[in-house]
Amino acid sequence: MFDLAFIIEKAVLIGGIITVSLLIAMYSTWAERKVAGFMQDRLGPNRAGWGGLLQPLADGLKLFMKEEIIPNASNKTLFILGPALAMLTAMMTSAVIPWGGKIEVFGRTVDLQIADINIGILYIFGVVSMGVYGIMIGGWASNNKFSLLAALRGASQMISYELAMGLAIIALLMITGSLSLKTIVEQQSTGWWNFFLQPVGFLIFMVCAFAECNRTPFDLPEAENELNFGYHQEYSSMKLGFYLFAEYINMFISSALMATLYFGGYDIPFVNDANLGANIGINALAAIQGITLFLKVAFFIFFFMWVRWTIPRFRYDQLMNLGWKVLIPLALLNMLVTGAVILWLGH
Amino acid sequence: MNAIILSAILGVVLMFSGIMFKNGNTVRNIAIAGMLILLFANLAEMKGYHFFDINTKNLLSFTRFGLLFNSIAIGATLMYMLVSSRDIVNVGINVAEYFALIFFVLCGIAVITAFQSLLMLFLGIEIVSIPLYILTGADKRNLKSNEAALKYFLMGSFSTGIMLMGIVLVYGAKATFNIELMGADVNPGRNAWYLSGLLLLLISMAFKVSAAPFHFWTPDVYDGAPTVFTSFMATIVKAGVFIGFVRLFEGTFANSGYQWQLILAIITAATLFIGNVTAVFQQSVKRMLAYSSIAQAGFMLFALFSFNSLSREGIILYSLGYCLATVGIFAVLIRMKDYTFEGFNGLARSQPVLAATTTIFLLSLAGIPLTIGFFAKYFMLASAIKNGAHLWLVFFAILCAVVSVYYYFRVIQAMYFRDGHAAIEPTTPGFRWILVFMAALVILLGIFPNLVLQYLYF
Amino acid sequence: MPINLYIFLALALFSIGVIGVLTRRNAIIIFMCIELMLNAANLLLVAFSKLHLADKANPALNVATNGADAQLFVFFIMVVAAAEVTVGLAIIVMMYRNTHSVDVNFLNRLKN
Amino acid sequence: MNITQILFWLLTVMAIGSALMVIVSKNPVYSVLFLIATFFAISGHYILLNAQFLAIVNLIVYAGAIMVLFLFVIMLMNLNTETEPQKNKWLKFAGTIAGGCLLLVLVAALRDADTRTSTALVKEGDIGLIQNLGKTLFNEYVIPFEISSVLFLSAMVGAVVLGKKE
Amino acid sequence: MQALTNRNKAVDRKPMTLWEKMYIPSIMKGMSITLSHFFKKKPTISYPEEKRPFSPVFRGLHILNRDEEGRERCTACGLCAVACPAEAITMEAAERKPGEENLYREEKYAARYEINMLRCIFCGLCEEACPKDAVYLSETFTPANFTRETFIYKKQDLLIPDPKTEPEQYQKALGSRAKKN
Amino acid sequence: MVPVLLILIPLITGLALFAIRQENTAKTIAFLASILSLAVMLAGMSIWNDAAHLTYNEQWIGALNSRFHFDLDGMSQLLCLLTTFSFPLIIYGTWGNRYVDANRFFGLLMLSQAGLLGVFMSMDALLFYFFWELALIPLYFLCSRWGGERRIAVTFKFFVYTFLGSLFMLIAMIMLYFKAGNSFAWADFVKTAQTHASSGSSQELAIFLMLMLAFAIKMPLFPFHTWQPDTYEQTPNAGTMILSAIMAKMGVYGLLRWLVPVVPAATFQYGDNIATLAVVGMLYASFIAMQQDDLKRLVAYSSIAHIGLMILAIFVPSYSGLQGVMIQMFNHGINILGMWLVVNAIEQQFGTRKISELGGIAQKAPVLTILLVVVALANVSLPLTNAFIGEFMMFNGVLGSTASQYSVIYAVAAGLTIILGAVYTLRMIQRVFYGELNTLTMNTREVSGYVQVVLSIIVVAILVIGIYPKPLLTLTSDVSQQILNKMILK
Repeated sequence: MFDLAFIIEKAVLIGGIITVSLLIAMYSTWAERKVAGFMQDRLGPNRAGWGGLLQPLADGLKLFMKEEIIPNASNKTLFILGPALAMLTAMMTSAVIPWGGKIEVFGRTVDLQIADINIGILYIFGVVSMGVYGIMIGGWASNNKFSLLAALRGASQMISYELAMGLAIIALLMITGSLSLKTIVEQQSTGWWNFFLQPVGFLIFMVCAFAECNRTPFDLPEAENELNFGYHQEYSSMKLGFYLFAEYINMFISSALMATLYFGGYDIPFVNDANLGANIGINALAAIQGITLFLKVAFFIFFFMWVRWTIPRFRYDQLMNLGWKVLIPLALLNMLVTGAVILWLGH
Repeated sequence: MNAIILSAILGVVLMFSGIMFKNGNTVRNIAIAGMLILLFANLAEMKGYHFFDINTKNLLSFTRFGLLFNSIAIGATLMYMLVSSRDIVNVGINVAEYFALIFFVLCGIAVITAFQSLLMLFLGIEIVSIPLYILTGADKRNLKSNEAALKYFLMGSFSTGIMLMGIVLVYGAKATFNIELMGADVNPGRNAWYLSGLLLLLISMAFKVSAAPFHFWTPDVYDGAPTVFTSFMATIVKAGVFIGFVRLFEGTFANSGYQWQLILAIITAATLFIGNVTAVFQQSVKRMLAYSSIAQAGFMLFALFSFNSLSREGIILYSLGYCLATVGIFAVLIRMKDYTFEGFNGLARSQPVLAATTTIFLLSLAGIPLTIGFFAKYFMLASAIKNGAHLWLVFFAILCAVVSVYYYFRVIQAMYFRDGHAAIEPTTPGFRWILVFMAALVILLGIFPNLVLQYLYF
Repeated sequence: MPINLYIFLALALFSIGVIGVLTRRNAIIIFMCIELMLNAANLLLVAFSKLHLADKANPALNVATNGADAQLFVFFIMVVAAAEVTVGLAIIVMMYRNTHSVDVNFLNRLKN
Repeated sequence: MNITQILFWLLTVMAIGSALMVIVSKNPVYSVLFLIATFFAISGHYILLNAQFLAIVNLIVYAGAIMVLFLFVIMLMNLNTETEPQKNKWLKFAGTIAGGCLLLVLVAALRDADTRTSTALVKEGDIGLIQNLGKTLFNEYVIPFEISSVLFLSAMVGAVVLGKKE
Repeated sequence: MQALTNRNKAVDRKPMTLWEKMYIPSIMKGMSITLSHFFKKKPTISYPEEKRPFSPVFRGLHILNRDEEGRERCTACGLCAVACPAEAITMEAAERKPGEENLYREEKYAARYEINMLRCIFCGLCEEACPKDAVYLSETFTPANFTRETFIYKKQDLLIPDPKTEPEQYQKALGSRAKKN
Repeated sequence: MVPVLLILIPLITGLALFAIRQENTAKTIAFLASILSLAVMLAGMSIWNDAAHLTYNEQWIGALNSRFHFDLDGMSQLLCLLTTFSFPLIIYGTWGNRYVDANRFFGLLMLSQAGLLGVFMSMDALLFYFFWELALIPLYFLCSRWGGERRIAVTFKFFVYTFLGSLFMLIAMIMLYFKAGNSFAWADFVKTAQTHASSGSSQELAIFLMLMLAFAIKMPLFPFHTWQPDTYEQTPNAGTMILSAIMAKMGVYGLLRWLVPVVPAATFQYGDNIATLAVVGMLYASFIAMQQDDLKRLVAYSSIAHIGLMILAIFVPSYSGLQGVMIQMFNHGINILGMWLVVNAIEQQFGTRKISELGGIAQKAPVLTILLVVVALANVSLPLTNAFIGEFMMFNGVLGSTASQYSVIYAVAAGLTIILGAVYTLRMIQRVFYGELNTLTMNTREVSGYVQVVLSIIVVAILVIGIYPKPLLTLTSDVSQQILNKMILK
C-alpha cells in the first residue's frame, strides 16, 4: 500500500529543498547587506566569520534571544498564525520546481523535483495567492492601525499584481502548451529559452514577482516613512524573523521560477545536456544542472538586490496605476500578439 | 444570437459613451438609438436573418417563442427608455453605466429566453441579477436604496445557491444539463435526485420571480430601489425570468408527471392571495404596485401550472401587457410628488392625458376587456381550464382578480372622482404622446391579440 | 467512493450554509454562508462528474456525458461567484458607509 | 481503510468541522479563516477526485481572491464580536431547525437504492485534467465562456458605480 | 535676479515623451550606475587593523605632561580653563606639601583637573594658553564608552605615564609631536 | 351592416365627444347620434330586414377561433329597439340636467350604448363578454363621476359585483369553449348542448352556476341584488335609467340567449331553485318597497320584483311565458324609463326624493300627474297598458308550464306581488301627487317641455302596445319557440 522507498525519497527531497531554501534565504540576508554595501561603496558585513559569512547565524541567534512580545490588545492566536502562514506559503511553492535532471541513487531513478504535477504553474499561483493571508492576518492581529494599513496595502498590491502575472504566464503557456514546469524546462533545453520568445512577458512577470515579494520598489507594506515598520511593526523575536525569512524565501522561489520559466531552468546553456549526460554520467549531469540552476537563481537574487538598491519606492497610487493601467494592458496585448503569432505560424 | 451579441456590444458602447460625452442627454439618445438597433436586430432574427453565424453547440436554441418574447422585452425596454430615460439620467452621476447595465440585463434576458442548457440559464439569470443589484443601489445616498440593494443581493444570491443545488441534483440524475435530453429517463433509481433537484429549482425560481412564500423581499426591494429602476425590474426583468422559468419546466415538469401540479397550485394560490390582499392595505402607490407585481406573478404562474399552447400564448401576452402597463404607470408615478393614493387626487383635472392613459394601464392590469390585460388573464385561465386539474385555482384566481380591482381602482377613483391637486412635475408633450401610444397599443392588442400571437406560429 | 457519501457531505455543507444564512445577522457572514452553499454544489457536481464517468464505462447505462461538462459548470460557478462577490461587497461597503453597520436587522426601515 | 478512505474522512471531517465553525464563530475574521479552511478541504476532495484543475482554481479564486476580499472588508470595517448583536434566540433556533429539516428531508429523499451502489471514480479518469477541460471549454462551452464576459463587465461597472465616491 | 553661481538650473516642466515615460532607459542608467559602484574599489579602511596616517596638526585627547623626572608640570594657574571656549576644563588648586617635591614641579599643583570630553571641541587653545607646557593634545582618539560620567576625564585619566617607571608607555603617549617641541 | 352601424355610430360618437368642449354641442351630437341609431335600427327592422344586412361575421382572433359575429334575430331586434329607442328619450328627457364636463358624460353614455347594443347582437361568446364589459365600464365612470354623495363606494360595490359575475361568466365561457371543440360561436355552444345533453354532470352544473351568477347579479336576482338600490340611488338619473331600463335586460337576455339553450340540462334540473329564489326575491322586494321613503329606492325595489317575474317565467317555461318575457323586457324598459323621468323631474325641481317631504303636486302640475299615473298604472300592469300583456302572458305561461310541479304556488306567490306592487305604487302616487301641499311643494311648476314630450311618447307607446302588441309578439315568436325547443321539458 505504501511505497516506502517513494516516501523516503520524497521526504529526503523535501527535507533537502527546505534546507536549501532556508540556507539560501539565510545567505540572502547576508548577500543583501553585502550587495547593499558594495553598491554604496562599502564592504558590508565582514566581521563574523570570513567576509562576514557567519553573520546570518549571528542575526538568527540575536532574533532567537530577543524578548518575545505579544501585544495585549492583539489577537493572540492569529498573531502567531500570521508569520507561520507566511513561512508556510513561502516554503510550499518550492514543491513543483525542478531542481535538476534525474539522478540514480541506490538503484532508483529519482527526479530532482518534489512533485511533477501537470498544473505546476497553477499550483504556484494558488500558493502565492495564499501568501496574502500571512501578511493580512499578522497585520490585523497586531491591532495596530499602521500594521493594518500596511497589511491591506500589501494584500491589495499582491492581488493586483497577481493578475498581470497570470496574464503574462498565459502568453507563455500558449507557447509551451503545458503547465508542468518539468516539461517547460525540457522544452527549453531542446529549443530556445522562453526569454527570447517572450521578452515582454518576462518583463511583466519579473515586475510582478518584485511586487509579490514586496521588494523595493514595491515594498509599500513596509514603507517605514509612512507606516513605521509596516505590517510586522508589533512583531519581535523569531516571529519577526519568520516574516523576514519568508520574504527572502519568496525571493528565492521567484528567482527560481523566473529561471525555470524563462531561462531554461536547469538547462546548461550552449550545451546539449543529453549528450553531456551520456559522457559524464547522469548523476554528474544532474549536479552540473543543479549548479547551473543555482547560478541562474543567484543571478536573479542578485538582480533583486541590485534593483532594490537602485530604484526608489513607488507612491501607492503610482503602484496601482502601474499594475492596473500599464502592466495588465501590456500583458493583454502581449497575450494577443502571442496568440496572433502562434495562429499565423500555425497556418 | 443577434440580440445577445448586440446588446453586449451596445452595453460596452454605452459604457464608453459615458467617457466621451459628459452630457446625460447625449448618452440617453445613444441608448435609445441602441435599443432601436437591438429591436431591429431581433426582429430580423425572427424573420430568419442571422447576423452572426455561430454554432451554439446546442447550448442555446432560438425558438420562435423565445425570440418573440425577446422582441417584446426589447420593445418594452424601448418604451421604458422613451418614457423614463430622463429619470434615469437624474438618478445619479453614472448615467452611462446605468444604460449600459440595462443593456446587459437585456443580454441576460436574451440568454434566458434562448437557453437550452441549465448552464446558460444559470449564467443568464446571473447576468440579469447582477446589474439589477447595482441598479437597485444606484441611489447611493439614499439609505432605502442601499438597504434594498443589500436585501435584493442577499436574497438573490441565496436563491442562486439553492438553484445551483437543484441543478446539481438534476444533473446527477440525468447526466446532462440539456433540458431537452432531460426528458429521457436514464436511471430510474435516481429519480429521487431528479425530483429533489426540481423542487430546489422550483424554490429558487419562485424566489427569482417573487412567488409566495418566497416573495417577502420584493416589496421592500421595489420600494427601496430608485423608482425608475423599480419600473424596469418589476416588469421586463420579471417577465424575462418568467420565460426562463417556463422554458425550464416545460421540458422537466411536464414530463415528470403531475405530482407537481398541486405544489404549483398552492404556490400560485398563495402568491395570488398574498399579493392581492397585501396590496389592498398599502398606502403608497409604489408599494401597491410592488405587491401587485407579486399578484401578477401569481397569474403568470398559471403558465407553469398548465403547459399547453394556450399558456405559451398567455405568458407572451401577459408579459407584454404587464410590461406596457406597469412601465406606463411607473412613468407617471415617478413624476408624482407624493407616492400615496392621496397624491393622485384630482390628477384627471390637471393632467387629463396622464390620467386617461394611467387609467387604461390600470384597467389593463385589472384585466378589463378591451385591454391586453384581459387577454393575458384570459389565456392563463383558459390554459388552466384546458388543463383540467385543480379547477379551484381558477376560481381562486378570479376572486383575487376581483380583489385586485379594488386597489387598482383606488388610483382611478383618486384621479377622477376625488378632489385635490395632484402635485406633478411638468411633462413634455413627447412624454405624453408616448404614453398615449402605449395606451393605444394596450387597447389595440386588447382587441386584436393576434397581432402579436401570429408571430408564434408564422 | 460511494456517491452517497459525497451527496451527504455536500448536503451537510449546503445545509450548514442555509442555517448560517438563517441564523446570522452580519451581512458579510450571511454572504459567506451563501458562498459555502455554492461550494457544496460545486463539490457535488465534481462528484457527479466522476460518477458519470464511471457510469460511462457501463454499457447498460446510456450516459450522455463523460462528466467534463460538470467540471466546467463548476468553473463557471466560480466565475459567477467572483463577479457576485465584487458587487456584493461593494453593496455591503456602500451600506456600511451610510449606516456604520452590516447588521441585516437594521434593514427594516423599508417596512414603514 | 485504505489511504484514499482515510483521506476522504479526514477531509470530510475538516470540511464539515470548519463549516460549522464558520457559522458558530463570533468573530467574523475567524469565520473567514474557517471558511478558507473549508475551501481547502473541498479542494482536497477535488484532488481526491482527480479534478486537479478545479482544486487549484478553487484555491486561487475562492481562497486566494474572494476570501481576501472578504477579509479586506471585514478588517476595514473593524467588525468585532460586539458589532453583531445577537439575534433573537428563538429565531436562531428556528433557523437551525429549518436548516436541519432541509438536510434531513434531502438526505431522506436521496437515500435511494441506487445511491448506495453507485460510486464516483476516485483518483482515476483524466477528465479533470486541464488539457481535457480546456479542450471542452473552448470547443463545446465557448459560448458561455464568452457570455460570462458580460457578467464580468457588469460586475466591473457595478463596482465602479457603487464604489466610486460622488 | 542675477544668479550667484552657475549651478542652479530651471525646473523642466515639459511633459515627458513616450520614450521617457517608459522609464526603462532611465532605469537601465540607474542600474548601470549602481553596478559600476559595485565593482569600484571600496574606500573603507578596516580600522583596528588598518589605520589612516594622522595629519601633523591632528588634535586628539588631552594629556597632562610630566617633566623628565616624572613631576607634574601643571601649576593650576587656570589659564587653560579661561582659554577654553567650550568651558570644558575645571580644576582645583592645592599647595605642595613638604615631601611631595618629587611629585609636583612647582609649589602649587592641580589637586583636581577635569576635562569634559563631551564639551571639548579639541581646538587646542588650552595647549596654546598653558605657560608651563603642561597640557597638550595627543594623537589619540576619544574612546567609546557607555555612560556620560566616564567622559569627564579625571586627572588620573589625563596624566601621562611616569617616564621613569614606564618609559615606553611614556614615549608612546608622548607621540611624535611632543618630540618636536 | 346594420349591426356594424349600430355599434360604430355610438362608439365613434362617444369617442369623438371627448374632444368636444361645449356642453350643448355635445348634448346635441349625442342626441342626434342616438336618433341616428334608432333610425338605423328601424331601417333594419323594415327595409333592410334580411340576413345579408342583419348579420355580420368576420374573422377576429384566429388563435382562439373567435369571430366578430353579430346577428339580429327577433329577440335581438327587440332589445336593440329598446336600447335605441330609450337613448334618445333619456337624453332628451334629462335635457335640463346640468353636468360638469358634459362632453365626457355624453361620451361615456354613448360608449355604454355601443356596449349594450353589442351585447344584444353578439353571437360569439368572447365578443359577448367584451361588450358586456364595455357596457359596464363607461357606466361605472358615469356613476362614480356624476353620482351622489356616496357615489364612489357605492358604484365601486356595483362594479365589483358585476365584475365578479362577469369573471365567472368568462370562466363558464371558456369551459364551454373547450366543450364545443374550441369554438366561441353561440351556434356551436347550442349544438354541443343539444348533442351532449347530460343532466347532472358537475361541469355543466358549474357552468350553469357561473353563468347564472353573472346574470343574476346583473338583473338582479335576490339575493344578489344588494348593490342595486344603493347604486340606483347614487347614480345620476340618466345612468339610473340606463341601468334599470336596459342593463337589467342584459341579464334577462343573457339567460335566454346564453344560459337556457346552452346548458339546458342544468337549467331543467335547477330551474326550480332559481324560480324559488325569484319568487322569494319578488316578495321580499315588494315588501321592502313598501317601506321605502326614497322614490328612487322604491322604484329600484319594484324593478327587482318585476325582473323576478321574468326570471320565474324563464325557469318555469312555456311558449306563452317566454313570449311574455320578451315583450315584458321591452315594456318594463320603457315603463321604468317613464318612472325615472318623473323621479328625475321631481328631484330636479325639489332637490329631494323623499316621499314624506312631498305632496300635492297634482294641484300644480296636472300634466305631469296624468302622464305619471298612466306610467304607474302600467307599472302595476293594469289592463290596456303594455305591462298587462306581458305579465298576463307570463302568469299564463307559469301556470300552464309543465316544467315545474310547483308552478301553481309560484303563480300565486307572484300574483301576490302584483297586488303589493299596486299597493306601493298607488300609495306613492297618493302621497306625492295628492294630499296637502307643503312648504316645499308650494311653488311647484309644471314639468319641463322635454319631459312632457318624452313622457307623452312613452305613454303613447304604453297604450299602443297595450292595445295592439301583435307586432312585437310576432317579432319574437320564432325565437321563443326555438328557445323552448332547446329546453328539456317534462
